[in-house]
Amino acid sequence: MVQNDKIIRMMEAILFAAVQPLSEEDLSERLPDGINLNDYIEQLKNKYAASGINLIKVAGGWSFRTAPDLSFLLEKERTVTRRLSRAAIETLAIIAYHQPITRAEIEEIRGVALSKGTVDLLMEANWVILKGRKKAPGRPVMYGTSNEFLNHFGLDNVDDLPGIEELKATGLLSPDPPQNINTQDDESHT
Amino acid sequence: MVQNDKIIRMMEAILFAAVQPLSEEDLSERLPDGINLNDYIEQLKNKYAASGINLIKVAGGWSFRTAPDLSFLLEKERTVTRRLSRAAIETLAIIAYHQPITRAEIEEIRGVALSKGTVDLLMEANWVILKGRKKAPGRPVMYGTSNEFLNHFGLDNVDDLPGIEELKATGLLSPDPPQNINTQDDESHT
Amino acid sequence: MINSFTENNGGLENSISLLIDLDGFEGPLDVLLTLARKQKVDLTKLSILTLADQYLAFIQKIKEKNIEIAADYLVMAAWLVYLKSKLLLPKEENNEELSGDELAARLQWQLRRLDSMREAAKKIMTRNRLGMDIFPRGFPDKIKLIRNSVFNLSLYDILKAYSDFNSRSQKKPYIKKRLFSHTIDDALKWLSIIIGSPVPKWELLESFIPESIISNQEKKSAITATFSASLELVKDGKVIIQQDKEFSPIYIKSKLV
Repeated sequence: MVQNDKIIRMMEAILFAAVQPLSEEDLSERLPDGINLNDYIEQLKNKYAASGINLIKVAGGWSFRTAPDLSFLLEKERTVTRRLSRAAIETLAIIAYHQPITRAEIEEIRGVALSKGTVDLLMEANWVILKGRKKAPGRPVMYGTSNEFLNHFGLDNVDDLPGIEELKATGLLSPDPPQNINTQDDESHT
Repeated sequence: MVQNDKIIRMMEAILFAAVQPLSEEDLSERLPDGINLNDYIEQLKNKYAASGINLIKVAGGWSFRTAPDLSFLLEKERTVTRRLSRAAIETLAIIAYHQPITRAEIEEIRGVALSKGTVDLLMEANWVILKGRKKAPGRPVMYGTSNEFLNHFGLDNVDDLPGIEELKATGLLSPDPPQNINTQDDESHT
Repeated sequence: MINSFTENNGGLENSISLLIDLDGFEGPLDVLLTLARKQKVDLTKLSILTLADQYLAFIQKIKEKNIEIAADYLVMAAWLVYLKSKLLLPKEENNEELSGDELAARLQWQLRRLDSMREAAKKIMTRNRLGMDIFPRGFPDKIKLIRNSVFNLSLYDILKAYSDFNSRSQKKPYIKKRLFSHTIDDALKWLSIIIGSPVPKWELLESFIPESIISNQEKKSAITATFSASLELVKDGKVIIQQDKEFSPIYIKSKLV
């Protein structure tokens, strides 16, 4: 029990001091060997669950954050973020759900040419990063989301994006419509 | 009691997110009117007293700080790569080839006085160690290379260092520009 | 069919009244999706034919107002007219092209895909965001850095340093080597010995190289010069040269005129 409290104290100190989320490896490295880390993380999460600060998993790591319901108290700390255009928000979503994706593929989904600045803006915000080149003629660059994106939107990883499982299941994230595309409904009108 | 917990939660979030220690006025301003602030501060202090972070008064304000006994966790080792000066490299080479060697002998070979820091630096890097004292007037200390030196440069022992003749053969020692004579080719074609 | 057509036309006026011009639209697909949403049905049950009519009516309305329309909206209009004809005309047999139904299904899928991203974007933007809804620690403890020095040095650096140092301390004067040359003119002089020899006899080309030339490098150069010179002489009809096969010895003989 004494050992247990000691580990919890250490974790509190380490996690409070870190600015960025700490991965389980980062934590293990700084804690005594041979402990059951998951067990301690669970304990710590529970310890803070009801308080004004919570331990959450974000961008593949653990971090203390203020409880979401108390945001009204923190006007002073609020950072001013530039308002994103509808096109930029939509592009961000398309990149997040379809990554890695080329500019041409984004344009195809939106059915409209992407203005030059849109992706630049998302890259400037550090939410979108380059993810290599596509093995296709012209070897176009592909875009994806960064850890910063996960951190900002409180996601552990891209599989945590809202509704992504459902979208995958309905085939809406694949590049082409399913082969046996449903035509019944249209027939009723012809 | 419910009200009490709510205030504590609010204080936790405010103090956690604050970019600097908060004075009692700062806190009062952001908390509901008519509460006994000192009472809550006392409660919060006690709540965290045994944990890895403590509520303490610094610079006229309240702030969560790492428990003093855990400060060792906030040390981070960083490896920095440094370059050695030419004089240091040359000195290291002379020590390697002429060990055991005294400072005076190094100076004699190099023809210039050795600055105080040079040998210290090589000893700090664990490459140069003391190798006893010379049986000569003043019994000056002698330097040689360490096992660490051999390990770092992938040598079994100091005899593995290429000799002067070998250095000449590789062109490193020749004052003439290296000649790229390929004798084998000549023979096969003539 | 006709019934549904007029029925849809009834709803059409309503939707158009909501759309005054193209401002605020992100391309033709966006217009289509907006119109589709107004059908107030699940996109999977969307009537593409109705949608096509609505879009065409919308474009017509804009044209009447003399508002400039970007080309891609007109391209979409043309394509929808084509799609309509495909949907309304009887199916052609053995046609390689996609059928009207297939094209309509594709368009429907595209609209669903864009719609899904619209929804996703909304969901993302309403999440609790860092620095807006949830906050990290504002004033973290300073992390004390302990610097460990590692010296960037290779064995080569040491050897080079020692060599440089030795080179410097030996203070050997640098003597620039005279560049060897055995020019074609030199070679011609040597070869001239056999020219006009009354008794022509095969001689090894290499025998016309001065004996003073010993180093392989110099020999190689001299052979090249001598060979070039011999070709000159062949051209002038003064000598004959012969070689059995590649890399075999080259022989030279004076040619009797």
